[in-house]
Amino acid sequence: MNFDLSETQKLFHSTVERFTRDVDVAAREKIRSTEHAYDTNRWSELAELGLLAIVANEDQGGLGGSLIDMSTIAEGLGSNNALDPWLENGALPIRLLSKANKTDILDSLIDGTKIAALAFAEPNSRYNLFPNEMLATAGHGAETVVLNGEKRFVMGGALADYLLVTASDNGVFGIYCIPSDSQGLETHRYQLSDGSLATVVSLNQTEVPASSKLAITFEQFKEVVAETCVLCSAEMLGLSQLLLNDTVSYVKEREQFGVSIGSFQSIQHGLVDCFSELEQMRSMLYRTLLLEKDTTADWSANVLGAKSFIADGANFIARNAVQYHGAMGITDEVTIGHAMKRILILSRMFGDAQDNLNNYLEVA
Amino acid sequence: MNFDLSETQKLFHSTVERFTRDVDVAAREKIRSTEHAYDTNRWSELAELGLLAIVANEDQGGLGGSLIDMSTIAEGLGSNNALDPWLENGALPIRLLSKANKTDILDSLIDGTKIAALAFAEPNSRYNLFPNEMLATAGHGAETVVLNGEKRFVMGGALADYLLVTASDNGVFGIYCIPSDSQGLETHRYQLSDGSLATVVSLNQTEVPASSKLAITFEQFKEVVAETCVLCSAEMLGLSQLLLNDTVSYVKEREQFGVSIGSFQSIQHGLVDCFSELEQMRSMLYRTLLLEKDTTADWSANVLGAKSFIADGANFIARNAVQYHGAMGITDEVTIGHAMKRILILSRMFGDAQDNLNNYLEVA
Amino acid sequence: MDMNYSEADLAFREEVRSFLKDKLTDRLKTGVERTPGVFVEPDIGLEWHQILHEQGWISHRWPVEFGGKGWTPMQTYILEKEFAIANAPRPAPISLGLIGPVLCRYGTPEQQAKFLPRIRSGEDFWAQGYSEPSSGSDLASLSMSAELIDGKYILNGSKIWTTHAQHANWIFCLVRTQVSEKKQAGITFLLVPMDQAGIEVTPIVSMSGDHEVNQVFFDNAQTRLENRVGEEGQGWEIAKFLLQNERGGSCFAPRMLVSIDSLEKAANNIANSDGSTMNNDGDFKRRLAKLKLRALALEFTELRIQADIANGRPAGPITSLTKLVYSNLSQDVQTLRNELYGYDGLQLPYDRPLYADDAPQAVGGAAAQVSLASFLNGRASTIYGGSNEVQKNIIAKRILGL
Amino acid sequence: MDMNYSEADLAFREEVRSFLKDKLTDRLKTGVERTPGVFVEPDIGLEWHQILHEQGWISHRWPVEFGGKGWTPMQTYILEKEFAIANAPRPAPISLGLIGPVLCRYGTPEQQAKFLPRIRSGEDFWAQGYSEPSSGSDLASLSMSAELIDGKYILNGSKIWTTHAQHANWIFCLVRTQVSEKKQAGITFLLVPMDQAGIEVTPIVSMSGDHEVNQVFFDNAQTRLENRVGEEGQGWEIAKFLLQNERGGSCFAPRMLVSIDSLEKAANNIANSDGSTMNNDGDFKRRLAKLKLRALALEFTELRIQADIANGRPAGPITSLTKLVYSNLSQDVQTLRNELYGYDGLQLPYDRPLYADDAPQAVGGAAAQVSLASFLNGRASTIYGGSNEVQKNIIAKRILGL
Repeated sequence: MNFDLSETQKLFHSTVERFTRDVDVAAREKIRSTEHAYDTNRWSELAELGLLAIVANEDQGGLGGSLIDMSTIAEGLGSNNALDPWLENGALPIRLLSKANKTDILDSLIDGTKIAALAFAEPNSRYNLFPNEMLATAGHGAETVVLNGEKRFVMGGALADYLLVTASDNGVFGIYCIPSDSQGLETHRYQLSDGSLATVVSLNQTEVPASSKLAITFEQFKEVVAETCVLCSAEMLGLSQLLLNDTVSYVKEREQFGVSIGSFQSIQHGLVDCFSELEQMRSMLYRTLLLEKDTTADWSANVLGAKSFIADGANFIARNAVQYHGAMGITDEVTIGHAMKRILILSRMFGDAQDNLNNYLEVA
Repeated sequence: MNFDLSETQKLFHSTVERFTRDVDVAAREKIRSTEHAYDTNRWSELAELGLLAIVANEDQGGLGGSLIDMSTIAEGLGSNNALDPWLENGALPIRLLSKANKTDILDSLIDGTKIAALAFAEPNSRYNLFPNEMLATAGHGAETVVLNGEKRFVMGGALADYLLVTASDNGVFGIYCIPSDSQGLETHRYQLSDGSLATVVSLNQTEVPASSKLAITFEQFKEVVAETCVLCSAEMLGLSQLLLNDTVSYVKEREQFGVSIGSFQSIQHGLVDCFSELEQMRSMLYRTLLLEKDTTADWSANVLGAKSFIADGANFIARNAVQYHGAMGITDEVTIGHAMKRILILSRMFGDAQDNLNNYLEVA
Repeated sequence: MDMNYSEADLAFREEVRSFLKDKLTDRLKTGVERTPGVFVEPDIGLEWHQILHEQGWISHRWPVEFGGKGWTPMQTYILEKEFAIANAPRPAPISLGLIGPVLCRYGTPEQQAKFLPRIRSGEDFWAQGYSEPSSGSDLASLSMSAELIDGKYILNGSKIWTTHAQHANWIFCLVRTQVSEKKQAGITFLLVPMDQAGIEVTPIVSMSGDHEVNQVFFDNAQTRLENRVGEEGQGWEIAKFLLQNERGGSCFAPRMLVSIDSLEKAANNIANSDGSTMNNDGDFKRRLAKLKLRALALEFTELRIQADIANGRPAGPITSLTKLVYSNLSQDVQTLRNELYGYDGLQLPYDRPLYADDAPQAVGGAAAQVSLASFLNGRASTIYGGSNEVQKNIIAKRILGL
Repeated sequence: MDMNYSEADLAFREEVRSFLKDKLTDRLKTGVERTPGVFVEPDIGLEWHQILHEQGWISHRWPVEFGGKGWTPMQTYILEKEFAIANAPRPAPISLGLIGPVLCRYGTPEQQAKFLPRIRSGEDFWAQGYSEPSSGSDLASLSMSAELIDGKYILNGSKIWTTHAQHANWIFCLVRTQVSEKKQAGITFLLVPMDQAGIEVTPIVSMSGDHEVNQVFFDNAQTRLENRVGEEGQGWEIAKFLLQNERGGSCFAPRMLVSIDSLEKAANNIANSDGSTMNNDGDFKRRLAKLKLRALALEFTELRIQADIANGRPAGPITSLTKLVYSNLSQDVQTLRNELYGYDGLQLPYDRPLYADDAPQAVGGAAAQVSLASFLNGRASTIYGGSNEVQKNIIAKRILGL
């Protein structure tokens, strides 16, 4: 029984730490105000550090990292409130293409020259993962497929060279990997709470090669989603640790009525509640990482239960961190709000705490 | 707009106050250890004070009190943690018989010479009010009815001269007012959390006159239940006020670390949360008392919503009162625990907070 | 105990309703609905201000001799409730709710004659200057100085969290005119014109992207002696009056109830994961019902306070309770609303105003678009006007006697 | 990071399981299930104690030289978990968990030789004497006095909340041997025989009807000098060691998880108001699932602490966290359980034990019958062994540095 990080994991953690620590709130604002709300040089650097390669299998040119390895990276990104979309535009699409063994495109994602985004959310399906509104039908030739429909909440959509679009072909699930400049494809960009640019994607008679359909089943897709949910949990844990650390420091420094506000018992006890949540979240993450995959469905349900628990804790900590920062906590000038806003996205990605809990009920 | 009590209501309040204030924990224990866990001389006194007559209409020999009048009494009983079963063996059965205009028996209940108890709860129906297991069938003569089935949670069953038994006659609702020594009637006594004695009542081929069926519909029964829920709410409000008062006094007196524990901010803020709940509960009760009865069903649903809200608040206050009393709060020697135990009954009578909330959803 | 509307009350309610039907334009309502901030933008707020001024209702809560209406608490509550139901803009509270009542109570006849009509007409727009960077909950520790030289006060220091200072032409300031043992002493209340070289306004953007508050720097700024309210050293007394006024006689519940109802309606049209709609989701319905019960209770708490005031019993520290209950409740409503919108609730445009023609297109409707920004701004409600912690200290001490 | 069982661990688990299969009788299990108190009655507890003693496991956590087993933290956890799953009685914690370890650490060889074997055999049954009526959380303010006269300490004062003192033949007491400036100084740790004229035990009945605790009065009671543990004035150090031991290396989660699973099973057979059963009630299921997630997290928090200990990193104040998390969680589980039983959950018999032949007949089953008494006794879990408030103070100071 051992919960310590391995030497490799410590190395990844310190790599992430070095990569992210210098992006303060001002630097963040600057990057977010650029055209794509992101500096792609950072993406290249991230690739060079091996943080993308770790996601893919070794026989695919990756480093074949474990979920624990990836979780270490996600937690590290969280604990510095990194603005890099490693989770949604790195780990998630690479994991999907790796599972489908789509090596031609995978190479360009691993080396960071291309970026992909997953288009899964539909206007009238809330958190249901199965595509109902994006429809795939036979194209003019036997070798093409035509896509029609709308996707929302395409995270990093403004950055993406490729879109991985989930669609239904007469009720059969498919993911289509298509260039983001495909004909008939229209996008509307909008800002998410972490300052990144998502898109609404409309496909109107978009004809793509049949080979763009990935070799992946709905069950496999859900497994990758569950793995991503573990990474969401890890990043939320990192963010929560950051929020607690910053808040404990703040209440020690901030003076009111001639004493530090950290000397008030109500604030002390409130922060102990946060600490208690944090440690329970950490335990839940560890449990999830060490969970045996008896059946994929049971494992996924357990993962979603864990994410539900961690999401509730992270939001609890974030709201208290804002409260104890007082008016400063409401401004865009301190890290607190940015961390809270990222938690909102992570806690709702692939279902909010309530929805994830409903999934967990199947195995609870 | 005026939320003050009328002079009559103030009079009732002070009558209740005088009647109940001398029953301290020791006196309570003594009464509870008697055969029926109650001193029926108190019941006679209660009748003499008019606290039973107020429930019935004037043309039935009652005083025709309003729901506000009765609520004043219930709150007063709560605020002294009275052990008198006025609510469940006074107001509730008298209200039912009054609605059914069953004057022959009503007289003896109003003057306190007889006591009645409602047998409504069934083993496999949880909080459903409609009787499914107690069945009424035709008797030997045209003028008799035979009852078969089991009831539980007959509050004050050990005291009762009459039982008001809800039953189904081929799906038609009925309440049968039968003597508690009817043939074929067996009881098992058990102690409830407030120290009173409830019974399990089994009826085995119990033949009663057809005239024992009250002239009351299921809708009218539910209306009386809703009125009783208002009284439960009022008594819980009184109990909560008592709990808060006692706890505020206690933390002022109790010294630890050389200061009164009431000087600790965490306890102060916890008690403010209790105070906040209490005032919101009071407002909710007043709202309910002043609510127009557009339709009986809507009114009932609103009443149950209010009870749900007040029950949650009362349990919250009770648990904090115990906590802030420390180990003393766990003993049977202080009022705190007795008040908490009565709240448990009231908050669950005719449905717990969750069940009542589900009823409220119909009009929320 | 009764809560019956009198004939006069019912007639008054009709009057308010018909006024709103006539005067509250779609433009104004849209302005309110699509504003995620705590306060409406001046273009919406001032237009409505003018309409209320023409109607003679703008300063209805002031003493009658200064333009108040002398309505009963019940009438005031009826007006607020009808305005809430209609989703009318709230006129700038700093001018009408803070400095107006202060001048009615503490101003000289000259100050009253000069300023009060200009507040009513909307000609003057006021900012508040009490908090400073190092004095938040501990207001009395403020350090901005004012020195009286040749009939003018010279001001140095800064004020923070000043709402809409970028739009204001006057600011009232609590300043230190004397350094004394007891920090509450030596505080003075000054009225300061904004249009002068010694004043600089720096925006503070909130995490919602809204620019509602500012830091205001005073570098040898000036104001005339005649702009002092009360005596030197009387500032703390005036500040307490002002802050109680900020909390007193609240009417939070009606807007809360309207907001909860709108949430219920919205749920009818939002898909659930199982293909049904959210108004069929048992958990959502129970959460909503619990919020509604809290709001209904709050309404009666507010009515009880109004009834007490009407019966000559001043509200006192119980107003800390309505602030506390309201601010927690409003955050919970905003949370549920934002969660209702699912992925669409994660959009957070920084452009303002969102009702402008060139504003970003909403994803999933206008209500979804403002939802997150409203939620984020709403986190301030447990902080401003005395944080939850401060309100609890007040109640513990002044009501529970701890 | 790994949590794999070694071959040895798996073999050990088998050994524990087969031991339980052989030795844990239905009578013992029923005794546990039908006991609403925090501790089992001695007739059940001592029977199990004997069985464990024969197996050589009774004092498995003690140092090896005094009868401990020297198991790894993982093995200890395996044993506790299997015992929890099997619903085995918990041996008296005062004897084995408190005074035993104190004597191993601070006792003289003579004391160790005399008392430790009698604890292991069950011959001695100990009560704890630390709290006094006016010293609860503030233990150091204790005032019971002991004066050394002619080789004997003469004791005067009283101790309260002494668990099962009515069954004990020995009590350990923190007493004041000197009145000094610093109240922690002058406290001494004495072992006192109960069977003497100067000691009177008065029962304290809890609101559940259980008689688990007592007040013990000392009126010139005596104990020999040789029954002093450590030096005069060393009592506070020993008390701190003892209280940390009370909280350290906890294994709360397994019993919690078993309890939650039993709740889930019970729900299968309890009718809902709509004619369905409670295991189909969405709200119940979500509440239960949330409790289960909290318990699963707690299990890993406890395993993390065990792993730290195994890696030579002492647990320290983090044990305050498991106490805090556990006590809140256990109350919430008891609340849900009691609510599950509906009206049947309101019965509260005062007769004990409930597994006796002449005990009152249960309404709705044995589990329903104990449910409310368990809930009421469980309210103590956030109070004893350092209240929630005290645990939070400890964490704030020692972990967060506030």
